[in-house]
Amino acid sequence: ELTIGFSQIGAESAWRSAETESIKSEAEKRGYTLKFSDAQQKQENQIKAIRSFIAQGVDGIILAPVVETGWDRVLKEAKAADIPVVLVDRGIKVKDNDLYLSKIASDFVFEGKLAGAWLAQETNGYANIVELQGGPGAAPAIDRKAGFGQMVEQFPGMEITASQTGEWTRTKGKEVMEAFLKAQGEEIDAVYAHNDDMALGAIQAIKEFGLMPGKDILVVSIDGVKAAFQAMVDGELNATVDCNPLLGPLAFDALEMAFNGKDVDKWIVQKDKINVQQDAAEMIDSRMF
Amino acid sequence: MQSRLFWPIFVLLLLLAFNLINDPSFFAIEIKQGRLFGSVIDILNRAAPIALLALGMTLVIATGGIDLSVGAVIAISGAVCAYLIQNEIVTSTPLIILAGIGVALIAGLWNGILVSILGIQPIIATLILMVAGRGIAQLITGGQILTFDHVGFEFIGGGTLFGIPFSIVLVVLTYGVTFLVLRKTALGLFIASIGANPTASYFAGIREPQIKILVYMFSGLCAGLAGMILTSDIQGADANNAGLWSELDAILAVVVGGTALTGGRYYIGPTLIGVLILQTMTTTILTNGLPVQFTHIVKAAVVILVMLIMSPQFRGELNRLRTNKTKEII
Amino acid sequence: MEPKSILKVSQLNKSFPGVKALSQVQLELREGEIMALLGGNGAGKSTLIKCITGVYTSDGGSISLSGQSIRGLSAEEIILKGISTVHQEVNLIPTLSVAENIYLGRQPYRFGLIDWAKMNTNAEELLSSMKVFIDVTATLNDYSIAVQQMIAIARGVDMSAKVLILDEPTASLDNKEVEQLFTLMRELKSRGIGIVFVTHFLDQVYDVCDQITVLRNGQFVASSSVDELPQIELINLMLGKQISNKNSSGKSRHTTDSNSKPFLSASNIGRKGMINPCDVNIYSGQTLGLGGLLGSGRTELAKLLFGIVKPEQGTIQIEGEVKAFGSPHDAIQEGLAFCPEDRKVEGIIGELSVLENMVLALQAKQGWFRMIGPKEQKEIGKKFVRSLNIVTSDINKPVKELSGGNQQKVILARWLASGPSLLILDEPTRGIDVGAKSEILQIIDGLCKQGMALMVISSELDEIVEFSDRVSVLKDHNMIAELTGKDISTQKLMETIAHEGRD
Amino acid sequence: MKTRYLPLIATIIVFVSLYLWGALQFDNFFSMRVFTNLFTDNAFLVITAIGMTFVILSGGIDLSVGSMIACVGVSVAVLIEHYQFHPILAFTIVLISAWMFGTFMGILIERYKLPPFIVTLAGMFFLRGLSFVISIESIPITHPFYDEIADFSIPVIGGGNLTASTVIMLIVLIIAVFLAHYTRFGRNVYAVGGNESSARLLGVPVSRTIINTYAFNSFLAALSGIVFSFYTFSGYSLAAMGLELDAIASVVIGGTLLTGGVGFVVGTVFGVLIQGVIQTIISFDGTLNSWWTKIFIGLLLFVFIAMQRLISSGHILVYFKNMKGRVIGDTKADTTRY
Ligand SMILES: Nc1ncnc2c1ncn2[C@@H]1O[C@H](COP(=O)(O)OP(=O)(O)OP(=O)(O)O)[C@@H](O)[C@H]1O
Ligand SMILES: Nc1ncnc2c1ncn2[C@@H]1O[C@H](COP(=O)(O)OP(=O)(O)OP(=O)(O)O)[C@@H](O)[C@H]1O
Ligand SMILES: [Mg+2]
Ligand SMILES: [Mg+2]
Repeated sequence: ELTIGFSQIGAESAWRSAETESIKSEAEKRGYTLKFSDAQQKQENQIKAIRSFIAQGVDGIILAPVVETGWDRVLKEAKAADIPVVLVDRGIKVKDNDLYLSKIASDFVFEGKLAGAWLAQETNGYANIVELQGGPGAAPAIDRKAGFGQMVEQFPGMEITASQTGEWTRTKGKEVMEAFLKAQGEEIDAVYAHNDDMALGAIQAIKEFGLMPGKDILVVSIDGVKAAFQAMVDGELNATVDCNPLLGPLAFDALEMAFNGKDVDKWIVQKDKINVQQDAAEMIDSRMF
Repeated sequence: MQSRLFWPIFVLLLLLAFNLINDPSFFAIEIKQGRLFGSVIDILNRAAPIALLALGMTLVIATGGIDLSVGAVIAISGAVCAYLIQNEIVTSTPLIILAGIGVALIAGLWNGILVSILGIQPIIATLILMVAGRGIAQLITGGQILTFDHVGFEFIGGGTLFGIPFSIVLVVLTYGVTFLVLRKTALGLFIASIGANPTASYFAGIREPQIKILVYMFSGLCAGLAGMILTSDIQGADANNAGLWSELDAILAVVVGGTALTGGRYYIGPTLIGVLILQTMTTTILTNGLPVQFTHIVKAAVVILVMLIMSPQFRGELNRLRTNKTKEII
Repeated sequence: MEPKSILKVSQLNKSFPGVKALSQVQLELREGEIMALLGGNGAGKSTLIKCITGVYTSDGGSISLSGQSIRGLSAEEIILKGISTVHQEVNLIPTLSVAENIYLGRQPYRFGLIDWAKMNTNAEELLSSMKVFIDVTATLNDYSIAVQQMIAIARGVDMSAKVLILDEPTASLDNKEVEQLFTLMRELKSRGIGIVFVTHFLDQVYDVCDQITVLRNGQFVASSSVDELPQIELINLMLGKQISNKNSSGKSRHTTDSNSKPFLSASNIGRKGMINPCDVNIYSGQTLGLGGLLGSGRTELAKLLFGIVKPEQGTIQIEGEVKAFGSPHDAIQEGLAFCPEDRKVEGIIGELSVLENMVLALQAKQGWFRMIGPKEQKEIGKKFVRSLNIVTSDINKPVKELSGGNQQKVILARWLASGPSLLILDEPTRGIDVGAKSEILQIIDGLCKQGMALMVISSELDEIVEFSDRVSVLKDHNMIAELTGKDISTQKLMETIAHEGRD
Repeated sequence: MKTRYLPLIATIIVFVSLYLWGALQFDNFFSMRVFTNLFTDNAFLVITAIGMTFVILSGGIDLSVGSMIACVGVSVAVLIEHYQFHPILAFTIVLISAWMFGTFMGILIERYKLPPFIVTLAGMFFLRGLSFVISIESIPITHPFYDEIADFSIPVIGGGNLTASTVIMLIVLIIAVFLAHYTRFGRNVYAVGGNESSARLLGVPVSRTIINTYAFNSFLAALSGIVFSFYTFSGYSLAAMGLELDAIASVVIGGTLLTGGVGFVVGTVFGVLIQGVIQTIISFDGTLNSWWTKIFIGLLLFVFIAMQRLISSGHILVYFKNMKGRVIGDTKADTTRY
């Protein structure tokens, strides 16, 4: 029986809990022993976990890296011990790309672009947009901002009038949106949130302000969790970009290919698409998370 | 007493004045949908959870302790309420609230026992629950954000009483009752006494363990209330993020209000002002569209400036500089 | 040739908010001279000393050392100039070892590192030259306030280069230690060092001092040589009034008849390392004195009775019923009160107001729920401020701003206010001036007459003799004798302590 | 044996028994490799916790160390990668800046009597913000000097090795022990923490001591940041979030009193190691999900602190415990008050 080590960032969101669940259940389904380690958002804990996986002699490692840099050394140790490493949900920057087997992840920049493109189409390229950013410094936040920004730049009529961090949470999302509404009021045409939770918070703030989210102010976000679909069914959220956390099957496929000596793609890209209100009702039941 | 409140209020007014210059409609309050509406109301509303935390924290700090677990207790009480509602275990609002308060009190009791009976240093004793508490909350929610619809419970964070958001009413009530209890019983005296000199208080016959347990339970209670406001406000319990790092904000508010972390004398009114200063600052930063990268730096600068203005030593030096200058001119 | 003046203070002023602590004070100290600085509680002695030593900055006037102005220098710089001070409240570091406390800031170095061995032996030698034999590597906190006092003196003496200032060093020392200190002072004097000495024991003034400076209400009253100022006149100068000299002329001692029941009766009570098993009986309306030398275990015995420390063996009965005190709170409920010797650590709650400090024990006795009303509080405050003659500008100011003697009175008031059936006093008159002392003794005596039981621990044998109906003598943690009736005299007490219990 | 060594000894006993328990539970746990990894993985925490020990001994606290580590990491990475500074030069620059930053915080605390908690909390916000401003994205460090450092290792019998980080940590530890116990500065720190106003009366240069303590701590935090960058080969503005609490916890678990004046540098090292072992045990176990991980860490922390209290005080319930320490004969009470 083979043992796989999985170093997860934490459990800061429902999205991540779904990812963890997916990998755990896949391991069970395929008959692997899974060593799970929660890093409580700290890279140093992930490095420690990988070291201890190596010391325990696992057969493969799945890593959801908290940050892109700083993995060279510990991955060298893994390589020296002949343990394949699969990255899930984000990439890393290493000098030697052979240090890991494969990366299974979405393209965050692309997600931002999708959201931007949809909004441009919906508003005919004219909109005052407020942006709710993810936690400052987090890779998805940086990329989703960048991707969205690239799109918006191409439309002179579109402008991001305010951009603040909502720290990925509903509470903060609501508070920041309240402040935006106080400052700009009805001049706001659209909200772009880096994740669904903040969008849901913003929706509440808009309602309390006396406007109709989804109509007076368009709301677009990323992740595609079930609650977001519910909000679309209710007509309060306009669109959400998929970012699928159920990476377990792909990750184990990659590991098994490596065990069998087959070549694996360096980046197994998750195909993300944007979901809009019209389709929400029929899709909602198929959402797993 | 007067001078205690003077500088914090001065600083608060300064911040408000800045906002007024920036946005002349800052103090405008209108009635929308039977509810008071305006920036000032928003600030009060947003400040409510921290105001509650800071109240409990003030008393804990007065006894010479500290409570790092309040953020986790917020998560636990919110999770318990949301769990009960979502699974339709309990449907009556008072019972849900009682459950939320109950777990918060148990959490406080645990802290109190660790500190006063086992004699563990408060920062570590409450660190234990700070770490484990969030795990317990996640255990309850299963790592999900538990959302719910419950008209009664949503009133806590979203309802209004005579047009005033209920959370503000709750804060006023809690502060009022606490103030009365501290005034009309000897509890206030005992708390300050324990914090100022535990040995002498013990010799004078004050039962330190009981008082300390009571105070930590009160802090738990406040955190529980705050947790219910936050949960009810977003109609969902987010075990991982609810109240994250809010213990630091609460402590900050207490100290800005002039209560020393070494224990002893404490000031409830100034603590409330401290909370308002912090929330006004946060809201100001948000409304003025400061780039995300700079928010931390601005916050740091404002905090230090505020504290410097309140420091008698600093004002003394400024005065001396000024008088020297005028002398030179003459 | 007239000896050179070294320390000269003139026209010194110092105000605290609401109090003018010093106005136009002057003082002149010459080489090889011992100057007594005298005055009632709150006269400004400690404040003057703190102004000289740079702890406070004075508002005006001049202070000079050997002709050089030292006003405005920091405490640290003044020490380097050669003035060393032993402050009224022991100001050492409770968490450091005894040796370190003595050598803090001037530790001996060897190869660039602190030479601990040398420091410890030096400290041991220094202390044993003062007849104090303790483990210098133990933490200061481990020793009683009296021992700490001796350690502070040792440091001060060892550091004094030009001037040594002693603020009530003898307050909790007994005769032996006081003699020891005087020997040291005379030796320093012969080396040409000037000494300022504050005390409330006027006999001591006439023992060692050459000059006297008297303060009253923050003002300079007189300066004179000892020979020219008889004691009665001195007291008048200090207090600004005559005091009636009705001393221990005739306290009638109660004798216990064998069938009356004691209020408190402890049998075979003891705890290893603190006090060996012994019996204590205290009767209502009577006073039990505890005699013994420093470290004989008197304070420990009191702490056992009061529930601060749990006895390992023996029982305590209150009016015939067996009680076990888990904490002072339990003891207070039974009508006990204990005025501790360590004022700073165990007594005052510095940040709280004078009034709050006074009502604390009574309030604790009543429980937190039944609060003593503001009116009642004020009455208690007024009553004791008057009867104990507490000098304070405002009853609501923090008690730490009071002078040492007045703080002591506040703690005494705290326990008297609690209306005890048994009052245990450990060094009750520590730092209290001559005027107030006799008044306090009278109040306590009055309470005894009303049926209160009293236990007194004091390093002043006179005080014990004057108070007590019976005296138990402790030595080396054993109870060695009980004196009653005519046996109670200073003479007999000293003999007992010196000779008995050598087995 | 003195009462004041009891907490330290208790900490060591707890650490050893914890380690042995882990060894009994898991294969491969009792190996030199796991043991030396404990040092490699925690070197940066040990270094900054040592600085924190001094601050806490002086009666203060410093919440800015985590942000300092992040800020140093980002600064070093930018200096080396974007401005082509030699690492040594970059290190010198950040260490000096950190010293100045600590001095500044010390001045605010000592001269203007601002509470340390607030000043250093502001320091924490400021440094985190500064890291964001310098670079919000993580920057890999590719300078060959870092490779040399990575390759440096002293093999230890049994398959472990001492890395550069471990060696730096050991040097810091030795210096700190001497500083704390064999210099006037160190003793002044204890004195100030024991009782600040008495220390002033005894002629201790209180201001200088406090300011230097904060400066020294910031310096060590910066050094810790450098060691952290050896660990991750990068600078990242979100690194070491909440690390200040780990450091404070280590200090306190190591037997130092938060009220100041009592404690040992060596105790802190064991405080860090105890937390390190708890983590190692959890990752060896590998079955706990995210929330049980948190609960388990909390529980273990509780068990070990309770054990430590038990050993160092001689009895469990302080409630029934008596009074502050009096050393007479052979009975010894706890030196802490209640
Ligand atoms: N820090 C302070 N703040 C305010 N008032 C003070 C302070 N220190 C002393 N005082 C006041 O100054 C006056 C003189 O006090 P001081 O301590 O000098 O008296 P003292 O002569 O030493 O008396 P004692 O014999 O009781 O020690 C008192 O009225 C006291 O209340
Ligand atoms: N002169 C001394 N030499 C050695 N040890 C001493 C000396 N004085 C006190 N000690 C130690 O300190 C301990 C505490 O003594 P403490 O002074 O509290 O006893 P005491 O009888 O209450 O004396 P007092 O109340 O007069 O100060 C003693 O048990 C003893 O071990
Ligand atoms: Mg005095
Ligand atoms: Mg005694």
